[in-house]
Amino acid sequence: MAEMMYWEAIRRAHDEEMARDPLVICMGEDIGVAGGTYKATKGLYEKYGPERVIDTPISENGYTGLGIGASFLGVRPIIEIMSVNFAWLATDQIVNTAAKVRYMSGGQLEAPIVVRSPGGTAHQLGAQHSARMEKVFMGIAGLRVVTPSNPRQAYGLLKSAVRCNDPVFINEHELMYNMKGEVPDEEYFHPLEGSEVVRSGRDVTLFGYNISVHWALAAADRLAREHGIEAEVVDLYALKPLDRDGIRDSVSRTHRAVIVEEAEPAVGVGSEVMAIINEECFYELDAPPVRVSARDVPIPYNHRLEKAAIPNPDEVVDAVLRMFGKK
Amino acid sequence: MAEMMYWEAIRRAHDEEMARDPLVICMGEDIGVAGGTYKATKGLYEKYGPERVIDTPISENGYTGLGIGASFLGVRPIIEIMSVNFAWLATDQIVNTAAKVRYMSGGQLEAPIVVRSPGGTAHQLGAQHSARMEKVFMGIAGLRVVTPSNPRQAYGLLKSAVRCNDPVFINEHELMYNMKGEVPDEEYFHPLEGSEVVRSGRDVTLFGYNISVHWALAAADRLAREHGIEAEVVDLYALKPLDRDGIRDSVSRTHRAVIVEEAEPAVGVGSEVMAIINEECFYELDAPPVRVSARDVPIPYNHRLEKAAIPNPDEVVDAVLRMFGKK
Amino acid sequence: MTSENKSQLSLDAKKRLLREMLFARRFEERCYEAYVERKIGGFLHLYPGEEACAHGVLEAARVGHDYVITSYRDHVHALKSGVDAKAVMAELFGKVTGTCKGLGGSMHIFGVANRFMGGYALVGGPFPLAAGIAKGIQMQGGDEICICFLGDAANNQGTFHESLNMAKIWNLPVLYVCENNLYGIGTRIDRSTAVIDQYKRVSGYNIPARQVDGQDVEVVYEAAREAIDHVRNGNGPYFLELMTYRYRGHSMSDSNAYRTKEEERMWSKRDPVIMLRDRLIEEGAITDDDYKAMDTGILDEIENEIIRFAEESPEPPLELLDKYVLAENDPWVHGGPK
Amino acid sequence: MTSENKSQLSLDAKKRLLREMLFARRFEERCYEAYVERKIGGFLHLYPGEEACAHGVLEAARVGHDYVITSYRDHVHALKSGVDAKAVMAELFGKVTGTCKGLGGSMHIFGVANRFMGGYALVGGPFPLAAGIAKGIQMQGGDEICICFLGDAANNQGTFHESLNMAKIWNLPVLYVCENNLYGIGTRIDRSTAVIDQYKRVSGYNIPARQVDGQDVEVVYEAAREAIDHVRNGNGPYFLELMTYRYRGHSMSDSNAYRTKEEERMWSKRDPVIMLRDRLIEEGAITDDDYKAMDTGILDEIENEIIRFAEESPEPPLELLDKYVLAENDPWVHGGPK
Ligand SMILES: Cc1ncc(C[n+]2csc(CCOP(=O)(O)OP(=O)(O)O)c2C)c(N)n1
Ligand SMILES: Cc1ncc(C[n+]2csc(CCOP(=O)(O)OP(=O)(O)O)c2C)c(N)n1
Ligand SMILES: [Mg+2]
Ligand SMILES: [Mg+2]
Repeated sequence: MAEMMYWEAIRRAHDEEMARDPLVICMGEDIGVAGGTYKATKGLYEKYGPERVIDTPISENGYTGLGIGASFLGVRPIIEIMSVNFAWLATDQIVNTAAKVRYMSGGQLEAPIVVRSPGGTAHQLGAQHSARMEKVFMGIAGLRVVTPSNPRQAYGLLKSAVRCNDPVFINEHELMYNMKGEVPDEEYFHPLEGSEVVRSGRDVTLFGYNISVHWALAAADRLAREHGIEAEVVDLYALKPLDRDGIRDSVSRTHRAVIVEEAEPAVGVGSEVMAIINEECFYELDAPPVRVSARDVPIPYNHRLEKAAIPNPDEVVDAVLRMFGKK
Repeated sequence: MAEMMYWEAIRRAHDEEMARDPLVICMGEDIGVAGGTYKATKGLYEKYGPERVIDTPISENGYTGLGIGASFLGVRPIIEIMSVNFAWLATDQIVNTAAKVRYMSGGQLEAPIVVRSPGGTAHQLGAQHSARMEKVFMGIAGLRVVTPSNPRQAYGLLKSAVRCNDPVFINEHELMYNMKGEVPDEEYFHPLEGSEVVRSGRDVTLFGYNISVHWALAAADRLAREHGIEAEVVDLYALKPLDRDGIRDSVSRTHRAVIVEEAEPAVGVGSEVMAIINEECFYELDAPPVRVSARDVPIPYNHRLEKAAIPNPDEVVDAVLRMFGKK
Repeated sequence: MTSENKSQLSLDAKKRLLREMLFARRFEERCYEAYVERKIGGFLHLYPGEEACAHGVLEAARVGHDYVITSYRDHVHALKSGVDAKAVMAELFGKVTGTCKGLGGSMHIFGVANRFMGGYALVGGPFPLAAGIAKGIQMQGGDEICICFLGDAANNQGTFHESLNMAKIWNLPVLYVCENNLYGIGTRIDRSTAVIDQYKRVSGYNIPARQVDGQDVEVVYEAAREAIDHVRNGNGPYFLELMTYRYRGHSMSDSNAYRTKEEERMWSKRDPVIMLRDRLIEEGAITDDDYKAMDTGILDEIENEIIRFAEESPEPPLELLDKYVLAENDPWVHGGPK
Repeated sequence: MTSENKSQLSLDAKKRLLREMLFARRFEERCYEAYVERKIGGFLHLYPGEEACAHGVLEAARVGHDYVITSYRDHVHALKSGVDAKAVMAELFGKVTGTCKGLGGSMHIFGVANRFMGGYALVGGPFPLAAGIAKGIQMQGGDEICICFLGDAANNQGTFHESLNMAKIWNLPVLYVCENNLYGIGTRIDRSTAVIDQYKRVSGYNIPARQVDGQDVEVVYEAAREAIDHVRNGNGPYFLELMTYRYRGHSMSDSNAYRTKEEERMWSKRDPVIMLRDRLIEEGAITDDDYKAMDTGILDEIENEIIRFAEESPEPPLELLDKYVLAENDPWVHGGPK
């Protein structure tokens, strides 16, 4: 098991899939000659050539639609959208075409595309470069949404997404591309549904996904060390569909739940997980579930305000302490 | 108090606001010479001319952005998007510009636009013309979302939205334009926040908005008549921000809640209302809140399947009966 | 006007085309009636007046081999692509025997076995999809091309610009055919569009383009042959503009009030079906009686085979509601085949 | 090349322009350093090499009267529009004294009091906004115009097409200025764009357009004067393409590896600041010592006034976090004023 960075893991998945199947291509702005803003396609242009590693014009809806059209003929496009904020421009093709074409054609066509894009707050990128969109795509029937929290998932989810016949949106994070972690040496396919218990605990479940898994883990450590509270941390790497069984199982064990999410709260991952808890295991609850979310604001540029706009492990700890009447 | 149709109420609001303020304009596809697909701007072209009642090219992102730019200079554009499914094309300008410009300019600019658009399932319009988007815009900091359930609200919400300095998305419904209802003869401004108790009851609260208010009311009638259950019906005409106080008050009275929504459930109005109930009045609950939503599918063309895809009053009745252990 | 050397179409081909176009006309008229009878729901966009466009272009193409994609006004393109008329009508009736099992409807006819890649309801949507299909062709080295039909008003959508640019820089085998019927719903082209001749707009992409009469199927055929040759021979995209007119409203709810009687009269004199009929009669290839018999035969076929099939077909079962949302039993969802 | 009759700019104006352009150059270079020192965060896009574009165009405009809008590469456009350099630097430092109180950052400089309507981070975003500002002007009957700066690669966004079309059909007073620096990040224009001369793409909208040297501020000034006259006189939109080059990477993280040394060398010979300096020296209007003194003065001002101001300014208070999301105390939220 080798350590590699998140971006290297994504790059490896690209490389393996492209080596295997000449119909796997990747496309996006500056992914070819330049190797990608976050290096996810580094060296692939040289290896696979401009027909398969495609530097696109700045035309998000256009090239996403082009990828979808190509996928009708068996091509497997991995589409990088440089920042998820630009993906709003491509929602028309993702939602109106990719998510609906199998259904409205009565099963004749399908759009097995992968759209990868980083979302979230990085280092002071400002309001138009710091938003997240996973909650938007999660709400759409016909799409899958996954979001890797570590290099192993980043590798394995992309591998599975390329092979899967559904359109898959992969939510990455600017701040995670340089994160290191172990990735199996052999080929590995991460499931596109489910969740992972990344820390066991009996007192409360902390749900996180993508970067917030790490905030939850940090909070769990502090809770154990400083307060004797054993938190279970569940990594919701699949957001659409969400893992109802996994959510129920964990909450049925711990009887308490906190959901940690980087986005503003309204109609988000937090609210959906709370709805699922209510539907699946309401009577198991010893306390109302709580969400720890970003403030309901566009993201400010100033570093102090930016930090204050999004959650952090301390806020998670506080939420748990309040839940236990300790604060 | 005169009876008028939903479309007439919207038209009246346009007319009054345009007569008052020469900077109020309206724009959209076929709204001028043709008077609008649903007649919401009928006769206004003749009255106010082509500079203020603007037939746009089919360029949703373009003309929405144009409206936003004009609003920077004090113009008050009412932008009609013929079907909300086309609004995906305009999300870039609505979300990336309108919702964020006041914030990122430190309060120097604002985008007081109104975007009106019908969403939802009408008579077999198929997958690409039947979706809803209120849950998408509800998730965005910096936007307001309202949704009229009757002609009075349709009139009064548009009046207030035009005057308000925030960007407001108004979610209408194809099937409601011909609905009749009383509208005050005098000028009337409906608040952009809050909710309305449209039927009082002590046993359970049915939350609805836009068309689902009517399903909830029909269900409440049957519940009272056939089962002796008195349901309160709360009309959530404001979706962003949602009325936390109103939700808490009603649930604190009835101790049970069902949310009725036409869209697919994931990260929707239902999940957000459930999250708010959990946060505001968890301990008041006598049973887990329940959502009655559309199936998690694109909308099919066939009329029977189309009906089966979305909720109806009977499903609401059944949900309540199950909640009371009567089914 | 005599038709000599008008096109390389044989007399037989022209006679067949006359029948196909008349069939398309009658098919659409029958849809109109079925809509009034509430057998068909949703939005219904009909093609009368524009038959020479789809027929002229696709006659020059290799149907079943080349890929075809279009907007919501899609029945006739499907028919000419070889999709079974019974299945199209059954789809309009929402029946399980329809092209899309009743899930699609009028705006979403698909016939992928015939390489008819579908009708799409969002204006501008097919532009990039067509470029993508062409990319798929290019990668697999075939000599197919992709033909994308689109309206004049659709060209104001940003995807027009984005797609033509990409088609050119990547030299994709795609033919864009603009059916310029002068209106987008009720808005006349000069009120929505800065440059009215659509083929001129394409100069911004360095794509060869041409405008021809869209009412004369032979003219369309010849122009399309040239265009298709260009594309098939690896020279990249081409843009063909056909000047045409729809005889009915945009969709069923449209009264056509925005058009002058004079304009309508002028265009009705250039009815593509009648023009071809008269030419064939003039050439002595058919008689007026032949034509009438042809028409009777068509009406009979539509009524007794097509409509009956649609009527008698069953509704889709309720289980279909959840099918086709996500792939069934896709092993990769669970970590790959075990 | 002698400069006689090159432009109608007076000697004084040219001397002032030299100072402004040199100031802009030094300002941006100092930003670079501050970024390396981690005083500035986020993405930082600098303007060295392109100074003649903003300065030539806005010299011909009526700053403070005409509206200006641009993309993320926006500092210099703000400065030339009259926005206080201290406030711009303070914004970059994220301070409450910044143009946007520290909420915006480098990509979002706004100076609405000076009618500088902002920098926007999404490529293609300003196109329709500019048309809308022009619509607002037109409705209010003023003689202002809106000037929209945009990059060459931005022109592949669908909003380009949609906005130019609308600007033309509604005859809007908007001047689009394309700063064609040949690259969108690391992608050279010929790899992304079917027609490389951007002014030619505009023929699809029937908008007058012209391409000129963007390195010679006098040439830019004259071309802009013509363009602005055209727009201000009610003739509708105009498109001006300026051929230019950025001397630094696209943003701070960019190594520029995709450009040849030769190309860089060629363009460095056409440095807009140096060209103007040399011309003024040649004309005897200034001496080399004058220039050096000017430079020293600028560096001093930047260091001791601007940077110091930014350094010493306070951070925004935490209460600002929730401000400016929705309108404050808007009575219409609650049914109107009571
Ligand atoms: C994105 C989008 N915007 C608007 C519409 C509504 N609409 C349907 S057809 C149409 C007019 C299209 O005209 P044109 O492209 O000329 O095609 P025609 O109907 O004349 O064949 C409009 C505005 C739509 N379906 N999709
Ligand atoms: C919608 C969108 N897509 C992509 C980007 C990423 N991006 C930022 S600048 C840029 C290149 C723009 O090049 P150009 O328009 O030529 O302007 P220049 O930077 O050369 O001045 C890209 C792709 C973005 N900011 N917004
Ligand atoms: Mg048309
Ligand atoms: Mg550039």
